[in-house]
Parts: sequence; structure tokens; C-alpha cells
Amino acid sequence: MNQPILSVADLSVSFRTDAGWQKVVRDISFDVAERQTVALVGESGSGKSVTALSIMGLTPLGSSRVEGSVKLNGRDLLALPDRQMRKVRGSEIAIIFQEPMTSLNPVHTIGHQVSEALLSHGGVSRTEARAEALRLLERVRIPAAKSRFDEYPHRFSGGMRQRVMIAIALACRPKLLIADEPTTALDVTIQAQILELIKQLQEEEGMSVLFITHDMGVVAEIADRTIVMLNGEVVEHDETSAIFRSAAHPYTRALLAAVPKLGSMTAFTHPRRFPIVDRTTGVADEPQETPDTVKPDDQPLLDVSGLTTRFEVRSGLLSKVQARVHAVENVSFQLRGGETLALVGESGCGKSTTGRSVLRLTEPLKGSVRLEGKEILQLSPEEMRNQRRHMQMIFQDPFASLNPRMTVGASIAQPLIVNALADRTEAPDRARALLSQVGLQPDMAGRFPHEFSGGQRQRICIARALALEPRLIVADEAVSALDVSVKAQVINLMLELQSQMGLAYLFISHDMAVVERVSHRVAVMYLGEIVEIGPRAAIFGNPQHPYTRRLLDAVPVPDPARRHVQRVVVNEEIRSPIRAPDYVPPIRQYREVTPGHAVVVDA
Amino acid sequence: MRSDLLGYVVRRILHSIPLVFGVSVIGFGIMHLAPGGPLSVYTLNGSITAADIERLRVSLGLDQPLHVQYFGWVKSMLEGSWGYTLFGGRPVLDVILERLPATILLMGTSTALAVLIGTLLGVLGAVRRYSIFDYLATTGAMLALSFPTFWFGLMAIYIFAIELRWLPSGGMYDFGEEGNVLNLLQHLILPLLVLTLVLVASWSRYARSSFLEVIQQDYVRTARSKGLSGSRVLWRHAFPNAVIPLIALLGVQLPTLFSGALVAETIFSWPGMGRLFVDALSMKEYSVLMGTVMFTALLVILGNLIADIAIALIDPRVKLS
Amino acid sequence: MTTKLTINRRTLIKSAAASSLILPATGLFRPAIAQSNRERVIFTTNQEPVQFNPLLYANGGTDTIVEALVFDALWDVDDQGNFIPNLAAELPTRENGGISQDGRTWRVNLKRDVKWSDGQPFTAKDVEFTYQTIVNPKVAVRSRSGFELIDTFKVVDDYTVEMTLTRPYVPFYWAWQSMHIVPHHLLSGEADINTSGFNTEPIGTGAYTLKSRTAGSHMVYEANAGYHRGAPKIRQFIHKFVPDQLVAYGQMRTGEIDVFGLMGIPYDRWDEAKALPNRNFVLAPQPYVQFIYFNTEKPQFTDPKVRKALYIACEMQKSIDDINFGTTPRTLSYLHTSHWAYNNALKEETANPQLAEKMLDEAGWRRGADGIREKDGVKMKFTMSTTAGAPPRQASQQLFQQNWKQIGVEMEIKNMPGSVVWGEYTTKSQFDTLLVAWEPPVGMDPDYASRCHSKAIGNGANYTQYKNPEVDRLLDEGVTQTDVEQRKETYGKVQQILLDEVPFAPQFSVVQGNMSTSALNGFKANQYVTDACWNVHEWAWA
Amino acid sequence: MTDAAIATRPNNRSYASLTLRRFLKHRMGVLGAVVVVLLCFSALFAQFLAPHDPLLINTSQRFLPLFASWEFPLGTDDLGRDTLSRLLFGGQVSLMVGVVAMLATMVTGTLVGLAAGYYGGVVDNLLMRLVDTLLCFPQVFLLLVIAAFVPPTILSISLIIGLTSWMEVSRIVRAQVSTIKEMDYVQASRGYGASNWRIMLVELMPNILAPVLVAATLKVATAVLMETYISFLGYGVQPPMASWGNMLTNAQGYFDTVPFLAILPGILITLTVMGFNFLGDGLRDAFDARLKMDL
Repeated sequence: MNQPILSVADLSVSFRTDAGWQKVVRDISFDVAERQTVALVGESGSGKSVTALSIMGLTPLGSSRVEGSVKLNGRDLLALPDRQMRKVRGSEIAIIFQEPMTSLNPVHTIGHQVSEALLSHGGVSRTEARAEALRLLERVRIPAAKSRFDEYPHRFSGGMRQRVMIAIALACRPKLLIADEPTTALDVTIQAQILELIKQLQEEEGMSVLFITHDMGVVAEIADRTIVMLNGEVVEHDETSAIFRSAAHPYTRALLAAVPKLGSMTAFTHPRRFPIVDRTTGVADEPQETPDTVKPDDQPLLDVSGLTTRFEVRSGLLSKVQARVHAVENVSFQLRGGETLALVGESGCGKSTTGRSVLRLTEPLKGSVRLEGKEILQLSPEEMRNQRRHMQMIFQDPFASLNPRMTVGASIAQPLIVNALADRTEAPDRARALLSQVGLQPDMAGRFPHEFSGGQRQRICIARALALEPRLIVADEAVSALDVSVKAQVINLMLELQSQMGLAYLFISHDMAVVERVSHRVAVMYLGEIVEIGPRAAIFGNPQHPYTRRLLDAVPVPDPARRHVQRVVVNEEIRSPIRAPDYVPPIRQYREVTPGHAVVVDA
Repeated sequence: MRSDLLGYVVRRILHSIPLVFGVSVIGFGIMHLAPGGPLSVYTLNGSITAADIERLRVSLGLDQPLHVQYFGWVKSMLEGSWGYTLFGGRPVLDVILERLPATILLMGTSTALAVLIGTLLGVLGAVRRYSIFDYLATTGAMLALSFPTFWFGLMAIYIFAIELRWLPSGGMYDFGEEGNVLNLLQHLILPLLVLTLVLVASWSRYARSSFLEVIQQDYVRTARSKGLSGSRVLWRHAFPNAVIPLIALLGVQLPTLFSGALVAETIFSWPGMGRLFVDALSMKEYSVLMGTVMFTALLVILGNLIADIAIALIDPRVKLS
Repeated sequence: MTTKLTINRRTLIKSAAASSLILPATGLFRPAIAQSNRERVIFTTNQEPVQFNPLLYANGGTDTIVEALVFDALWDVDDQGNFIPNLAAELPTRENGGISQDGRTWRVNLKRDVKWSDGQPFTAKDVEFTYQTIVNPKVAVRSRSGFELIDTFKVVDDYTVEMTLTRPYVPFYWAWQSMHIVPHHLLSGEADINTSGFNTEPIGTGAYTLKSRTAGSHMVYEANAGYHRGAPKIRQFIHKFVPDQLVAYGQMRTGEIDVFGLMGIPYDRWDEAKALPNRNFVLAPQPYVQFIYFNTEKPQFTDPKVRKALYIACEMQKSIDDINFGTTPRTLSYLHTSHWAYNNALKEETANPQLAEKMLDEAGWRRGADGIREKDGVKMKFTMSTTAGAPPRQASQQLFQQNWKQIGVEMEIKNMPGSVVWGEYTTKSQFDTLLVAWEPPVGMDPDYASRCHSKAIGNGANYTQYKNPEVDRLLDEGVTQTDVEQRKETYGKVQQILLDEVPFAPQFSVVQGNMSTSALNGFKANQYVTDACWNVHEWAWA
Repeated sequence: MTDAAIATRPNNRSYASLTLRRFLKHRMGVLGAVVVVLLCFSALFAQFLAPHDPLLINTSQRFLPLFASWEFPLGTDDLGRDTLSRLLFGGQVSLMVGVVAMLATMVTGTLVGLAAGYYGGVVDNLLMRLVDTLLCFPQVFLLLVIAAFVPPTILSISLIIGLTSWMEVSRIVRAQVSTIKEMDYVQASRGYGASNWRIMLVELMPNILAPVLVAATLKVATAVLMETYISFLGYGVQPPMASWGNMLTNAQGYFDTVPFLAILPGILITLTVMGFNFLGDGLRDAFDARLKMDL
């Protein structure tokens, strides 16, 4: 191996908090060689982003302390005065961040922001910088880059902004590119595009890349070497293939075990739990396939037909309708007791709105929603409130789903009290019982939400939803925000509860690999419509609609062996369902591929 | 410059119409429904009888029902007449306009100074957060905000005008010095000091928190990661973003500014609109009161409008259409 | 012509204001003020005149400065209380035939070569027009006191007018003393005199003409060279507005101003002011007397004995000594002790709480369980109101409150903004008690009918609703008497009855401490008028 | 906040104790709290602390200077009343006005903001237009206009101040409510059938309490200031009752001769306002402090 470009040794980072200085990164060491891609993997709070920022010298002044050494081509960056460090930034090391929506300055044009990077390191005139910036924008494949050069960031989508960020990073041909979770905030098809772009550019430019991510699939796709971090420390450091083949540290193994793999379910008919890895020994159990929970009743538990929800975009003096968001357009599906129907699709496809419309948290425009034969959309507010106990919802953000000013016990007891299912003396007991049902200690009832981790909170939310003994639970991206190992646990819990209580799930998710694991049937949504619906095996095994295929292709495969396979990525942005007020949606025809597997016939 | 700006301005003006209407109704309502009235001034005259007062009520039109008086007033406003003062029979607009320059001078100078100094202090405080300077500036601002303006003014007069005799205690010019800029400046110092101090205090706090927020934004990190110099990051990247909410605030703060000017004018005998208002108030001179209130409201609306336009020019995210 | 010009100017300003915020620079720059100290006199008040039409101003205050400088009345009153002809050629009397024997017809001969400052001659038409304006229902003239007695008004010739009164009325002199003559040729064409441009650009026959006005700062007057009583000796008169009394006093001390009048030097500074070199301290008795007004229709105050008891319980002299630093002379009547009609036989009971208690006991007001007196279920509890924010008055109130508390009377201070307390609260007699300082209603004539004649309840100014047939009779008689000694006796009786029955309890007569630069001659106090510039045409530098 | 951070965090029992701990670290905030407590204490127990009857006029010993005698440590005023006693009782009035005005402000502002934020649509539009309109008036204008026409009592002055200063509070509350009502936990409670009232009371109110509390402390400060402004312009609390504002006004006439009569109440007003301002600032930081750990 040749001389490393970047050599990090005994790096420690502390932050000033209310409780004094707290070390968040402890004595980590690693190298990045020329043209090499190194992945820094870890769950949230493991200190991986802090590591990246301290390499760049971008940790907040005054409230942070960085120790150890960071050598770039042998020069210790930590010892450099800020004036010289500034010259390093951008020209020798460049960085791209996780949030493309906020990483560009809203008051400057993108062209300006790219050429500024060129100008700041000198040597070019304004016209040269402009020409070079344009070339860069073209290189990151921004369509019509010339005409969009003088536009402001708010006119660009997240994926496009991330491309602009990459263009800025490439501006001065850095030797090292640090990519801090560059695709996490993006949709899966866009993620694939960006990953592919980074790979290509790396080859063309001969850069080294330090890639920070929590996603083992992405790691497998991109990294030569992998560093696994836990609680600010490096626990494992090896070739990527070696780590995937034979991880030494129990944590790494647990992490790998929890990663859902697309295609791992072909052999099974029913959903299947994730294996649980003992964190000390690293030994995994072999999960059983869940029993068949789907009730063979004639009447479906939930029957949705022709559901349509639109939002009006109003503006102007008289609040005239300028446009409509066709969030949900003529959606029909059925769900039986004990069954899991997954609604999949990318942001803006209307899957969440469908979930909310079914529960009437958002009022649909038309259609019918029958729960056990009872039409829900016709109920008066009073009747509706009574009906709500049969169907509950779990939300995506575990931090926003619990009232921070209420003990979790009270939060769980609230639904019981509201629906007069328990009085104030019984409710706390029921709450404690529910907590143990979701795998938490009953005495945690007296605590407040901020004392719990994300996974625990999601369990509490499930407990709250269960309090009313519903028959249907709408899980809106319920595990998407969780770290991978926690995600596995929560999914296991959901599967367990399904078999115990015969719950039906409307499982809304963008994560195809998770969906494959948990669902009985799958509906793919695109621009507010269901484009394909069918049994899980049929959708994953025999996808018919091009969009379904694109979705499946974009999923990163956690298998380093396949890493150098160039993927075909369509450079297309996700389209928006905003239409003119006079837009009349076309009537869709569906073709039945096999019994229960239908796909829309494109006009 | 964007061509749709004009349309934006027109729409914003149209949006202000209900506001102006609301201000007139509320202003008129409060003044006329409250007990007492302008005729009480006459009572203090020895030769006045109750019959005289009744006659005056009729001749000044104060005997008419409230809504008739209101619509009469609105009608004349729409015709461009701001009415006549009850006690001088002068056009209200004349009375206000002749006081306006003094108020604008005082308010304008103090605002400009305060914005300049306050922003500077705020930026420094935000950049050097937790430093001694920041601590002193924050504490100092708090302290300044806790002074009753008039007390501070009185103290200033006591020290600088009465004890030290360095500066005049009030007024705008000495006699025979009208138009003498140096003389004007001498008179301006104390009221300016008092008004500006409070404004700087609040302004530096706003600026500090706005900058603090902005310099923690991702795009500032991006700018730093590009290797830009500290000053360029601050002035080119952080500044325009931090200034946007401040401009909006300046528009919103206008009424507070008038309040401050009113007090300062009273203490320092500054011949501006604020004193006109206080004088009119003691006599319950309806037409002048309504005139001043409407005039200020219009200025406030205008100020907000200008602020909005300025923001629209700076911030590309503002939809002009 | 004037009208048209005014309208044009207004329209201009309006359109300027409407189109943009172009500010009239005139607010900042005004014609120069005479540089030489001997060419000008600087006079200060704390308020700014708002109405320059002498018939229209609301309350005698700063507006009287314009009146005194720019306009003339038919006759003035001097500091001895004598009427001096001004626009009239001589004072009409029975002796010279100006007043008919029955006292009802008044003939006034006017001076012949008086000119308005725009050059137009002054004639009987102007007097007639002034009269018509005063009685014109559309014009907001502050008072018609005396003029409503005019039955017929006749212009005999260009320089003679004749008025017939409905009844003989000696104080009629005061009517024409207090209303100054306005020009017929400028105002008769005005559609609405209330809003005429004349009200800010006055033209009179007076000693000075108004040259310029700087809002909130000062007004500049120039001497009227052709003044019919002789050109004023000082070329420029500057009226400066200094809102703060203390600041103005400071400026007087430093010589920034020449005359400090109308608002008075704070009582606590008098000793200091008197000792200042090169300054004249001028003691200026004002027509006002400060009273406690009792609303005699309230059950607590129907009995004159009770009112008297309350009066003698108050430490009036102490209030003068301690609150006003002994500056304001005690009076027992509605007149100053120095007024020609003051009844010197009036006798004061010094503050005597024991006697007051005894009188209240006798009147049937006995202490209840809570220590407050009561009678027939009515408690001796009431409020006292005056303008909010007038410290010396508030101090007096607090002293009275303490005095009355000792004798089992509870008074609550209920001060309100001037626009409330002097509104219907006063004029419709809604108050319990008031603390007021008022001047006599008919100039400085001792006639007090509108304040205490039973006919003046409701439409006059008898806000205490006091009724006494004997007082009514004396008042009716007093206005018909032409002999001064007779009048003195009549009004002496009225004063005695009022002191016995106390519908309003006099506290002190108001005096002001005014000042002028010693070098200025002619600045004199006049207790018979409310304006400080009554003799401005006589002022001169030494 | 991160899971790791939570794991290492000592077991806090509630938001209140967490906030309190954070607040106690805020030096100026604690100073403010101490000042406020002392002032409230002296106002509450003015009856026992004051050496004299604050209303007792004794003109034979007026204008006693500062520290001249043990009997009148802070001298006497123009009517020979004990300055110390008047300051103590004046504080009672000033603080009372401050607190009552604050309550009026908070109640009105919260109700309006809650209604506008929660119901949105027409209700929101109407209420916020009203707020906009009222905000066009400079507050001192509004205050004076009403104060000039309403007989001044402690209650009326407090209400006038309260009713002319609730607009910002309603804006704060509205902004908070319209954010929080979209939060998942509010959606969840709708999801299990909670009524609007319940959502507003149980879910929304406790969560907007922090900014409301901060605003409340700051409002006491401004209300105390406002009382002095009204008094200064002559429309404030009426004698014989002392308030710092009217003591100041009264002292104006003796400003150059007995300046401490004006200086003392001025200092106390400043101290009070400053105390509440610092307290509010400290509370704001204590409530808001987010640990920005995961950069």
C-alpha cells in the first residue's frame, strides 16, 4: 500500500455541554490511502460526523476541543493556524454534507457559489471561474446547467442541490473528498444516482474518499475499507469484504445481522423476524418465519376504494386556487385482519396521505373507506371519534410523537381515559401492562420522553396505539428514522404483536428491503396512484411496472462482491403531483398479472 | 431588479387597505366612546355657561351620532381632506406636516445610528460568543433596556444641562440660530443619546440572535468548508441571511420607535409629532388625534411595505407573484 | 383673494404629501430673528397658541397672547381696574351720554383713523360684524356672556354703533373688553369662519403683526408702525414655547428669555428668583381663586352647616404655607382681597377641628361604628376630583383628606384626566366635590350670578346647584347698580352669605411669580385680566 | 439529542428539574431572580417593613435629605412623607400593576393565539388582522389615548396596559400552536379520539407554556415601565397612593434642588425591570437550550 493521503492518529474531540466537557470521539486512528474509499460506519451518536468535521477544522470554535493528530500528506492539520487551514479547506480536502436543502446559501445563485470556491483559492479570473463553474455543473450532470447557472438554490430539488454541493467540492480538485452521509436525506432512486456520480468522479479525478454513512448497503457499494465506530470509538477496521465476510466485533455482527437484504425472503412465504445478535458474544439466533396470521374471512377488515385527496394551493388577494396537489388519486385496496399491506414509494408519492386519509386525519375528497364494512367517511365527528379506537397510527419521528411534557405512562393512558375505557385509577395500571407488552419496564411509566432512546420511544408509541386494542394500525414510516439495529428490534416487536393480537398493518415505507421482510402484500405508489399491487413475492420476484423495477434496482445491496458492477441509473428527478386547477386525472386501467397481482396499464 | 416587483408592491398595498380601515375604526372608536370630550377645555373659562357648551357641541358637530361623525370623517379623508383642528380651525394635515420634519430628523438619525451600532455589536457578540465582550454587551443591553426612557432623559438633562451645562436641555435651535446646523447638532445630542441608547440595546440583541442563528446554519459551514476567509463568510454569506429578519423587524418596530420619540420629544421639548399628540390628547382634540394616529399608522404600513420590498430584493425565495 | 391663496397652498401641501414624503423645508428654516437684544423681546409660555382668532380660542391661556398683540378691543382694563378706551373714542358712561338713563342703550363712538394692518380702514361695520359673529350659531365662539342681552344692534354711522340691552346690565363693559374686534372685510366672505385661513394668519388693528410661526418653537411678531396708540417701541416680539416650567425658569435665569409670564415660577423658587440680579420679580395676582366645590344636591352637602363644618376643618392657611410656600394669599371670597369689591369684613375661623366636630354632631352626623359619620343611613363619605397630574392640587387634596379623616369624614381622591373631569362630570353636576381654580364669570366684575344664582343651575355655570333667594335678589340688583359704593355693599353681602353657607369653599387666590429682565420697562401685572401682554404696546427697553 | 447522550445522562425526573438546573447555571438569570424575589418580598411585607405611614403628611419636616436621620433614612418628600415607606408601598403598587397587567396580557394573548393557531382559516385570518391593526398603533399612543379618558385606578391602569400589549404574545402563541398542532403527538391524540378542547388543554397548552412563561416575565417588566410612562405623562396611579411612577413625576418639580427624590424611584424601577428582564432571559435560555451535539 502506498503512502496514506490522510492519516488520523489518536483523535479525540470534546464538546462543551451543560455538564462540562464531554468527549464524543475517543482516540481514533485510521488512514486513507490514495484513490481509496474509506467508509466510516456507525449509528447515530457514534461520533462519525464529528470526526469528519474535526478533520476539516470545522468544529465550532470555543465550544469544542480537538486533540491528537490529523496528517494530510504528512502535514499535521491540527497544528496549522486558521489562515493556512483555510487554504487546505476546499482545495486539498473538500466536504459534502447530509442536508442538501440547507447546505447552500439561499441568497446566492448556484453559479456564484460554485465559482466562489474557485475564486477563493486564487489563480483564476472571474470569467475563467464562471466558465469552470459551468463545466463543473455539467460534470455533475445538472440538466441545462447553462440556463440554470444564475438560479437560486430554492429552485432546485434535493438531489440537484447535492450535485451542486459536489460541484463545489470538486472545484479545486481536492485530494480527499469527505462525504458526510451525502445520500441519507435523499430518496432511494436519487441516492443511487448520487452514489454512482461520486464513484465515477472519484475515478476520473483520482481522489480519495472518506465516506460517512450508517447504511451497510451503501458501505458495501462504495467502500474499499470500512471503519466501524461505536460511542466515539473505533471497534473494527478492515477491508470492506473482510468485514462483511467475517466481522470480528460483536457490534459489527449485530449491525450486519440487522441489515435487511433485498432478495433474502424469496424462500419464505410469511414475514420473518430479524436475527437477534448477542452484543457481547456476537452469536445470532436463527429467526423463525412467523405463522400465518392472515384471517381467511370473506369480508376484508379494511376496504378502500376510489380514495382521492387533493390539497389546494391558494394565493393572491381572493385566495384563488392556483393549483392542486393530487396527493392521493383514486386509490383502492383491501386489507384483511392480521395482514400487512405495505405502501411503498418515494417522497411525494402520496403514501402518507393515503394512510392519514384512511384514518381521516386528513379529510379525503372522495372515495370510500370501510372498516369491517362500516363506511368511515360518512361518520359524524362524534361517531368518528368513537370509531377511531379501532384504528391507530404510529408515526415516523419518535421524537415528535410523544408529548414532551407528559410522562410516558400518562401518554399511554390518555387514549384509555379519552375513550372512557378506564378511569383514572385503572389507567396507570393498564399503561404499565402495555409497557411490558412492548418490552419495556413497567416502572418506566413515570418518566418523560426525553429520557428514552428513539427505539424505546417508538415502542412507547406502539404501546399507546395498542391501548385501544385496535384491529388496524397504520404505521407511517414507523421504523425509518431508527438506527438499523433498533429498527430490527422494533420490526420484530411489530411482527410479534401481529401474531399475538391478529393486528392488520398498513405499513407505509420507502425502504424496499424492510418491506420485503414484513409485508404480506405490497402496493407501489407513484404520483398519488397505485401503479402496482400484489403479493409480496410477486412484486419482488416479478415486478411489472417500470417504476417498481427502478425502485428495486436502486436499493443498495449489502454485498461487497457486487460492488464493481456498474448500475444503470436513470438521471431523472422525482416528478411532482402538483397540477393545474383544471387538470382531470385520467382513468387508469389495471391488468391482472397473476391472481392478486395487478399493474396499471400506461396509456 | 425583477420586473414583477411592481405587481408585488401593488398587491401589498391592496393588502394594507383593510389594515388602514381597521386602524381608523379602532382609533375613532376608542377616542369617541371614551368618557370626556374636547368641550371640557371651555369649562375652564370663567365666562362659559352650560348653555354655551351645548351650543358649541352643536356648532362643532359633536352632537351627531357616532357613526355619522365617523362616516363624515371617512368621507372627507377619501376626498383628501384630513379635517380641521377643533381648536385652531387649521387643516390637520398642515398641523402634522409642519411637525413631521423634526420627528423624522430625530427618529431617522437615532434609528440609523442604532441600526449601525447595534448590528455591529450584535455581529461581534455572535462571532465572539461567550467572550467577555459578548457578556458585557449582552448585560449592558439588558441594563439599557431596563431604564425608563424619560428617567434616563431627565438624568441626562440633570447631568449635562443643569450640572455641567455642556448642552442645551431642550428645543431644536437656540434663538436666532434657526438653520444653523451646528446649533441643531448641539440640541440633537441629548435626545439622540437617550433614544439611541435604548434602540441600540434592543437592536444589538436582535442582531446577535439573528447572527447566532445564521452562523450555525449549514450553508455557513459549507462556505467555511470552501476555504473562504472569515470576513467573507461573515459578510457575504452570513450577513444577507441574518439581515433579512432584521429588516422585517425594523418594519415591525416602527410603532415602538414612535413611542420612544413621543417620550423623548416630551422630555426634550422637541417640536415633533409626538408632542403634538400629547398636547392634542390633553385637550382631546379629536381631529388632530385621529390625524396623528392615521398618519403614524400609514407610516408604519409604509415602513413595513418598504421592509417587505427590501426583503424581496435580497431574498430570492420570496415569491413575487 | 386670501382665501384663494390659502386653498392653493393647502392643495399643494396635500398633493405633496400624497405623492411622496417631500417635507416642507419651511418647518426647519424661518426668517431671521433680530440679532440686537434691544430690537426684540422674547416672551415665554409653556404652551403654543393654536387659535389666533380672538373670538374662537377655547380657553384663556397662550391664545390670549395673539389676541393682545394683534387685536384690539373697544376698551381695555388697566391694572387698577379702570376701563381705558381703545378702539372706542371714549368710554360710554351715563355722564357723557354714552349710556342712556335707563341703562339699556349703549352708544359707542369709534376712533376715526384706525387701520387694519393690511391697510383697510377700521369702521363700525367691523364692530357690527364682530357682534354678528359672536351670536352666529354656526360659529364656535367660546362665550356670548353679555352679548345675549343685546336686543338691537344698530350702525349709526361709520364710526358710531348703538346697542339696546334687554335689561340694564352694568358689567356689560366686560363683554366688549373680553371680545376683540375682527375685520369684516376679511371674514365676512368666509363660508366657515371656524376653519378659515384667517385663524392662522390673523390681521388685526393691534400693536404687532404676526410675521412667522415655527411650529413647536416660536412665533415672531413685528411692530405695527401705524398703530393707533403709537408705534410699539420694540421692533420684534418673539413668543417662545418652552414646555417645561423649570427649563423656562432656567432660561430666564441665564437671560435666554426676557419675560417669563403666564405660567409662573414654581413656588419653591420664589425666594431664589427674587434675589436674582438684573431681573425683576413681578408678583402677578391672577383672577383665579381656588375652591373646594360642594355639590349641594348630594345628601352629604345639602345642609349649609355641614359644608361650613367641613370648611373650617381644613387647614387652609397651612396648605398655603406648606404646599405653595406661603405665596398665594388667603381669600375668603371669590375675589382677591385686593379687588375693589372685596368685603374686608369677612372673618375667617382658623382651622378648628373641635368646632367642626361639634357642628357635625349638631347637624345630626354622628360617628358610626367604623368611625365615619353618618346620618339617616348616609355615610359622610365622598370623592374629590380635579385634573390628574397636577401635583400642588394633589398635595392640597391629601392634606384635606387628612384633616377630614380626623373628624370622621372620609374623602377619596378621584382625579381624572382634564377632558373627563371638566366635561359633563362638572357641567352636569355629577361630582361630589371638586378642587377648582376659577375666575369670576364676567371679566373681573364682582357679578357672580352665573356661578351661584339659582337661575344658573343647568344652563349657567352654577355647578354646585346652590340656591338662596337672598343671594338671587342681591345678584339681580347688583348688575343694575351703577354706583360703585352701592355695588360694593351689595356684593359684600353676597360674599358674606357665601362664606356662611359655603357652596364653594375658597382656599386661596392665585398669584404668579413672573419675571422680566430689569432693563425692560412696562411689563406689569394686571389682576383684572388673564393675559400677561395686556399692555405690550407700552413695553420698552430702558 | 442523541441516544448516546441520553444514555450517559443522569436520571432526570422531569422537565422542571432539568430546566431549573439549567437556569441555575445562568448567572444573570439567577441574579434577576434574586432581585425579583427581594422586590416582591419587600412589596408584600411593606406594611411591616415601612417605618412610617407612607401617607402621613408632616409638612414641618419636608425635604429632609438622604441619610440625615435614623428616623427618615431616605429623607422626606415635598409633604414631609417618609421616602423609604413610600418607596416600599410604591413598589407594591408598581408590582401589582405589573403583575395584573401581565395576567391580562397573557390571558388575552394566549386565548387569541390559541384560537387563531388551532382553528386556522377564517378565525385565524380575522384575529391576526386585528392583531396587525393594533400593532400599527404605537403602544404609548394607544395607552395614552385610553388612559387619558379612563379614570385611573390600579385595576384600570393594569387592564389598559394589558389590553394594549397582548398582541405580540398572541403572535408567539399562534406560531407555537400552529407548529405544535402538526406534531405527531397531537395527530396521535386526534387519532385516538381526543376532542378539540382536550387537545388544546392537554397537548398544546403545556407545550407552549415555556415561551408563554418567558413572555410573562418580560411582560411584567414592560408593564412596570409602562405604568411609569403613564404616570410620567400624568395619567397614572393617583395620589395619595404612591407608585414609583407618580413619585417620579412628583419629584420632577424638585429635580434640580432635591434630585434624589427622582433618582431613588428611578433606580428601583430600573432594578425591577432589569430583574424581570434577566429572569426572563435566564428562563428563555433554560427552556430553549438544545444540546447541539451531533453536528
